[in-house]
Amino acid sequence: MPLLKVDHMTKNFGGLVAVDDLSFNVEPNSIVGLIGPNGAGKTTVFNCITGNYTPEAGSITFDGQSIKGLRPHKIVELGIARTFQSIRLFSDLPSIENVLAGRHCRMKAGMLSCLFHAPSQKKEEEASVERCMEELAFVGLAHHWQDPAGSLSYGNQRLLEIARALASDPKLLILDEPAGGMNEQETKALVDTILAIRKRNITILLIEHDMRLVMKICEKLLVLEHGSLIAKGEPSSVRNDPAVIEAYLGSDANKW
Amino acid sequence: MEQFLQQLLNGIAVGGIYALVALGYTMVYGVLKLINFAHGDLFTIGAYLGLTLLVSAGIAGALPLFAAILLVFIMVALFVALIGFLLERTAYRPLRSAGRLSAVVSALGASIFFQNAIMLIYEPRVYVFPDFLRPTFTISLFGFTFPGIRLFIVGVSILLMLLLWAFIQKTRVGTAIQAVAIDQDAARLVGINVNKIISLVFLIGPGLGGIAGLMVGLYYGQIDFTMGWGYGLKAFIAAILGGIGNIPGAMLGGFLLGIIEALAAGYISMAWKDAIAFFVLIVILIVRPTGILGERTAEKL
Amino acid sequence: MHDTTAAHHFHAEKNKTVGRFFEHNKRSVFYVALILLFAAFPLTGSSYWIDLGVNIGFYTLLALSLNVILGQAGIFNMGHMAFYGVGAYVTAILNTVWHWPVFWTMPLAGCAAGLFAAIVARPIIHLRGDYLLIVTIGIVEIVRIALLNDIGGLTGGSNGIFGISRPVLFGFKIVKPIHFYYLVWGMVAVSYLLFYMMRRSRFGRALNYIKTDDVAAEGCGIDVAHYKLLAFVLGATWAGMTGSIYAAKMTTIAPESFNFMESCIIFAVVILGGGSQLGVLISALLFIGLPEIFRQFNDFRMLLFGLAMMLMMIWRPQGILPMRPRLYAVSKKLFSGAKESTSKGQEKIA
Amino acid sequence: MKKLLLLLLLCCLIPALCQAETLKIGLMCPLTGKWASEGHDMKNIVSLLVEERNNLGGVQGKTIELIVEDDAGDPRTAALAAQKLSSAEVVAVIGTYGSAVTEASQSIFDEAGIVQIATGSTSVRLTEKELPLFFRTCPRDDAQGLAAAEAIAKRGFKKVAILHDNSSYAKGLAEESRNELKKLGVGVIFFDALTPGERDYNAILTKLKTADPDLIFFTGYYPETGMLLRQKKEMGWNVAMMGGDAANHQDLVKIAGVDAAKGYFFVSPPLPQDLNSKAAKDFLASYKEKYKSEPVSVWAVLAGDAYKAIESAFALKHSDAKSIAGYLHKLSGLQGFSGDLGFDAKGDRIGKFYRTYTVNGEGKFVIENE
Repeated sequence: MPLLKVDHMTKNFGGLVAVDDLSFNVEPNSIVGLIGPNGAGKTTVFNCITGNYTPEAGSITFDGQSIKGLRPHKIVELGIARTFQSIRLFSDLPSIENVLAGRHCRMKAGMLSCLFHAPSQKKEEEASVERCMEELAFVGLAHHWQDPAGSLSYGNQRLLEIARALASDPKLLILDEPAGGMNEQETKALVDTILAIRKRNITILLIEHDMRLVMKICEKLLVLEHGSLIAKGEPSSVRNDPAVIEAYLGSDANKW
Repeated sequence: MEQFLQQLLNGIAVGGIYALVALGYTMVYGVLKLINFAHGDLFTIGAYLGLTLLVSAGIAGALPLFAAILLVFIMVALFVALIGFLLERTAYRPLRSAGRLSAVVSALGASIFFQNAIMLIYEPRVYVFPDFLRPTFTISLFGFTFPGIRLFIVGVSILLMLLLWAFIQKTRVGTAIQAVAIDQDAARLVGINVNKIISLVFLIGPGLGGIAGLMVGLYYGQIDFTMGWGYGLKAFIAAILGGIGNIPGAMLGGFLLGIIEALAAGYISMAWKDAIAFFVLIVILIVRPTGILGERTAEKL
Repeated sequence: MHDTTAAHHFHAEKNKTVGRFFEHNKRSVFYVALILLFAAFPLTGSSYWIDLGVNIGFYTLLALSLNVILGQAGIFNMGHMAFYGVGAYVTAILNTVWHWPVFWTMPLAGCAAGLFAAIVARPIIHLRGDYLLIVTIGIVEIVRIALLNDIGGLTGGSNGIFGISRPVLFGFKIVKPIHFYYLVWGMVAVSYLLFYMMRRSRFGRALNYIKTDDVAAEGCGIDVAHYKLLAFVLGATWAGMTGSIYAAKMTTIAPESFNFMESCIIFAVVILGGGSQLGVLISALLFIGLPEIFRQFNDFRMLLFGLAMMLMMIWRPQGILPMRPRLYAVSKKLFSGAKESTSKGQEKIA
Repeated sequence: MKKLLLLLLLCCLIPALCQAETLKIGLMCPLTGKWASEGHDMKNIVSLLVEERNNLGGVQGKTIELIVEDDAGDPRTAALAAQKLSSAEVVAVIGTYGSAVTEASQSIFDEAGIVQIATGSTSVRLTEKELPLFFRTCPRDDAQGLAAAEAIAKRGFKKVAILHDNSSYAKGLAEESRNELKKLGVGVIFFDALTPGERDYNAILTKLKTADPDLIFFTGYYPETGMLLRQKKEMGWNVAMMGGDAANHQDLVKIAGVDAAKGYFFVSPPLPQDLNSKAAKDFLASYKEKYKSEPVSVWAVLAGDAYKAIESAFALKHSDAKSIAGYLHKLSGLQGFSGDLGFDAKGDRIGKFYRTYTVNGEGKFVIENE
C-alpha cells in the first residue's frame, strides 16, 4: 500500500489551472523527486498535500486516511512534515526553539499545566529539549542551539528547517528545494543528511532544481508541466524521456 | 416606503461626510499601513481654523461670500496639510522601522495632544458658525425636500474621491505612491524618494481631513474640540468596511455606514444604532475578511 | 583541527551557561528588591498616593493580561475593556441582586469574561491585523452600548450599578485604599509569576511562533486558531477577574469606565512595554502615573500626557523592555553527544 | 528625560510642605474631557468668589484657600481627585458635574469626613443614601420631572415624544417625566435615546415624524437640542419642542438659529441674570468685569451657590466638617445666585425654584412668571 496516494487532484487559482487532474503514489521508505520547469505547479502540489490549499477535485490519501481539506497542523500531526521554499523560520527565536516548534504537536501539556508548570509538564519539557538537541545534532547545528535562526547562514537555515520538520516524528517529509541557495559543499552534506533521514524509515518527497542531487538520491521521479504529469519512473528512464527533454529545453534547459 | 427613501437620503448625507474623512484615513493607511488615530483631530483643527479665518480674521466680511469660503477652504487645506506633514516628520518617521503598532500608539498620543491643544487655544465650549455663512437653499427632487448643502457635500466627496483616484492612477507621482504602498524597499531601488512620497501622502491625507472638518462646520454649524474622535472612529470603520487602503472602498464604506446607521435608527432602535452598525461591520468582515473592495491576496508560501 | 573548534565551542557554551546562572541570580535579587519596594510604598505615601498605586495596579493587571494576547500572541486587541467590564458587571450584579460575597463572584466573573471572549472571538479570530483591531473596537463599543441600554434591566443603564459591597478575605474586610493596594499588587505578583511560567512552556512558545509567522506555525503542526483563541480567552478571563476587584474597589460602576479610549490606553501600555512583563509594569507606571504627576498643570494635564506618549514612543520605538530569550538547561551530557555529531558532520563535508 | 521626571516629581511634593493658616476648601470639576466647559465655568465662578472674599479680609480672620482638582468627567479620575483633596485636608468640597462622577467620590469624602456639595448631579439616588456630609445645590430629577410634566400639561399637549441621550442625567429626567406625565394623563407615544455628540439627527427626526407627536421633549444637552431644532426646521416640520435645564445655555439659539429656536421652551432653575436679588446682581456685575461675559450655564452658577453656603457656615464660626454639615442641614432662605438656598435632612436643596423659559422672536430666553 502506498504511503501517500494523490488521485485526480485539481487546483485552480481564479481561472488559472495550477494542478490538473494529477495522480501519483509515494511508496513507503522511498525518496521521490517532483521536478519540472518553473511554474509547473510543483509547490502548489505540496501546498495541497500539506493542507495550505484545498484542491477543488480529487483525493489525497495518507496512510490509508483521506487528508483532503484538513488543516495543516492536523496533517503534521498525522505525520507529514514540510520545509518551505522561501525559508520560513522564526528568525528572532533561537534555533532550539525553532526545532521545538516542530516538536510541539507531540507534546501534551495543556494550558493549565503550562501556567503552573506541573511536574508532568516539566518532565515533558526536558525530554523535548533533549530530543530537539538531538535533531539539531543530527543536521549538524548543535553548537548553534541558542543562536537566533536569522543569524545562521542560508544553508544552515535550510538544515534547521529540516531539523524542525524531523522533530515532529514525520512518516513523510516534504522538502521544497532543500538545496536552494546552498554551495557545492553544503549540497554534498545535504545529500548525506537526506540519506540519513531515509535510514530512519522516513519517506521523502522533494522538489529540487539541482538535477545532480535529484539523480543521485531519488528512486523515482515525477515530472510536472503545466500542472500535469508528463513522465514518471526511475531517474535514468525519465532523463531520456522525449517529453521531458522537450519541456526542459523549451524553458529551463540549463538546469540539466 | 417614503420613510424608507427619506432614511436612505439621510444615510447618504451622513455617509458623504464619513466618506470624506475616510478618504484621508485610507490614503495614509494605504501607503504606510499606519492607522492614523490623529486624523480625526486634524479634521477638528480644520473646522476651528476655518471658523477663525472666516469670522475672527474677517475674511468672510472682506470678500464676497463664495470667494471667501473658497479661499478659506484652500487655506485650511494647506495649513492642516502642513500640520500633518510636521506630525509625520516628528512623531511617525522615527518609528517607521519599529513596527506598526508603535506608530499607532504615537498616533493616539498625537490625538490626545491635538484635542487638548484645541481645547486650550480655544475655549472648551461649543463653537457656532454664524448663520450668514451657512448656505440655506433647499432642493426639491421627486417629492423630497432637503437642504441643498447636503447634495453639495455628497457631490464634493465624490468629486474629491475621483480626483484622488485619478491622481493615484494616472499621474507619475501617483504611480510612485502606489509603488511605495506595495513595497518601500523595491520602490527605493527603482529610484523613488520614499520619504518624499510619504511626506506627500501626509500632506494630502490631512489636507482632505481639514476640508472635511470645515465642511462639517459649515453644514452643521456647530463644532467642539472632541468631535474629531467620533468622526475619526466612524471614518476608520468606513475605511475598513470598504477595504482599507482602497480609495473607492473608503467612499463605498462611508456611504454604506451612513445608510446602515440611518436604517438602524429608523427601523430598529435609535439607542442601539452604533452597536448595530458595528455588528453589521463584524458580520461583513466575517464573510469578507478584507472588506468589501479589499484585495484578497492568497498567502504566498 | 575541527576537534579544537568543537572543544572551543563547548567551553564557550559552558561559560555562557555559567554566566546565565549569575545573571539569573542577579535577576532574583532585582525581583526581591522590587517586591520589597512595592510592599514598602504605602508606608510612605498619603492615601492619595496609595490610591494611585491601586489604580496603577489595576492597569498593570489589565496590561499583563492583554500582554498575553497582544504582546505574546500578537493578536491586535483594542477592545480589552469589554472583558474588564463584563467581569465588573458580573460581580456587581451577583453582589447587589443576589448578595454573593465579592470574592465568590471573582472566579465566576473571570469565567464569564472568558466565555464571552470565546464566543465573540471564535468567528473573528482568523481576521488579520487591522481588521481584527476594528472588530475588537466594535466589541468594546457594543458592550458599552449594551450596558448603557440597560440590558435585561440588570445593568442599570448609564447610572451603572451602585452599592457593591466590599470584599471580605478570611473575615478581614477590605475597605481602605491600603488594603486594596496589597490585594491588587498581590494579584499582580501572582499573575506576573504565572504568565512568566506560561511563557516558558509549550503554550508560551506556541504564542510566540504565531506572533512571528502564523503560516509557518501552522505548518509546523501548531493549531493556530486554537492557540489564538486560548490566548484570547486567558487574557479575557484575567481581565474579568480584575474587573471584579475593580467593582469592589469603586463600589459603583458605570458603562463609561469601559470605553474605547480606556482600551486604547491599555493597548498603548502594552506596546510601550515592549512585550516583556517588566516592561509592561514600567509602562503602566508611566501611563497612569504621568497624568497624575501632571495634575498641577491643571488644564495642560492631558496635553502634556499626549506629548509624553509621543515622546516615550520616540524614545523607545521597540518598547521599554523587549522580550528576553528563554533559558534552556541543556545538559552537559547532551553536549558531549552534540559535539560528536558536529564533528561527524564536519567529516562528511570534508 | 529622567532628570525632567525627577524634577516634576519634586515640583509635586514641594507645595505640600509649606502651608499657612487658611481655611481650605476643594473644588472638584471636569477641567479636561467632554465636559471641560462646565468645569472651567465652575472654576471661574468659585475662584472669583473666593478672591472677592479674601480681598475683604476672608472669614474668621483667615483667608480661604481653594484647591481645584480635575476629575475629567470620569469616575476613575474622580476617585483619585477625591483622594487628592482628602490628602490636602480640605474641610469641604464643591462638586462635581455628572452623577456617576459624583458617586465615585461620595464614599471617599464620606470616609474622610469632608463635606461635599455636589452641583450638577441630579440623580435621585445620590441623596437617598442619606450620607450625613453630602449635599447638593441642584434639584433632583424627580423634582424637575414634575416641573416638566406640569408645564406640558398646562400647555395642553396630548401626544408627547420623549427623547433622551442615554446620559444618566437625561435618562433620569426622561423617566421621571414619563412617570409624572402618566399621572397627569398625558400620553407618551415615543421613548428612545439618541447618541450624543453627533451632528446629524435627520434619521431620528424622520422616525419621530412618523410617530406624529404634538410635542418633542428632548431631555439632553443644548448642543444636541440645537441641532435637533435646526434640522427639524430644515425638514419643514413644525412641531413644538421642549427641554430640561441642560438646555439652559446661551449657545442653544446660536446653534439652532433664531428662526428654528423660536417658541422652544424649557424648565430650569433661573440664571442670575433672570433674578432681581441683590446677590445675583452683584455677582453678575463682578463676573462681567472679570471675564467679560455672562455665565452661560446654570450648573456653574450652582457651584457658586455651593460656595456661598460654605462661606456662610464659615462666617458663623463653623470650621469643622461636622458642624458645617449640622449648620447646612438647618439652612434655609440664604440668598443664592439662583434663588433662595437651603437644604433638607437628606441634603437636597429645598424650595421649588423651577421656571419655564421660552425663546422669543429675537432668540432671547424669556422667563415665564408663574
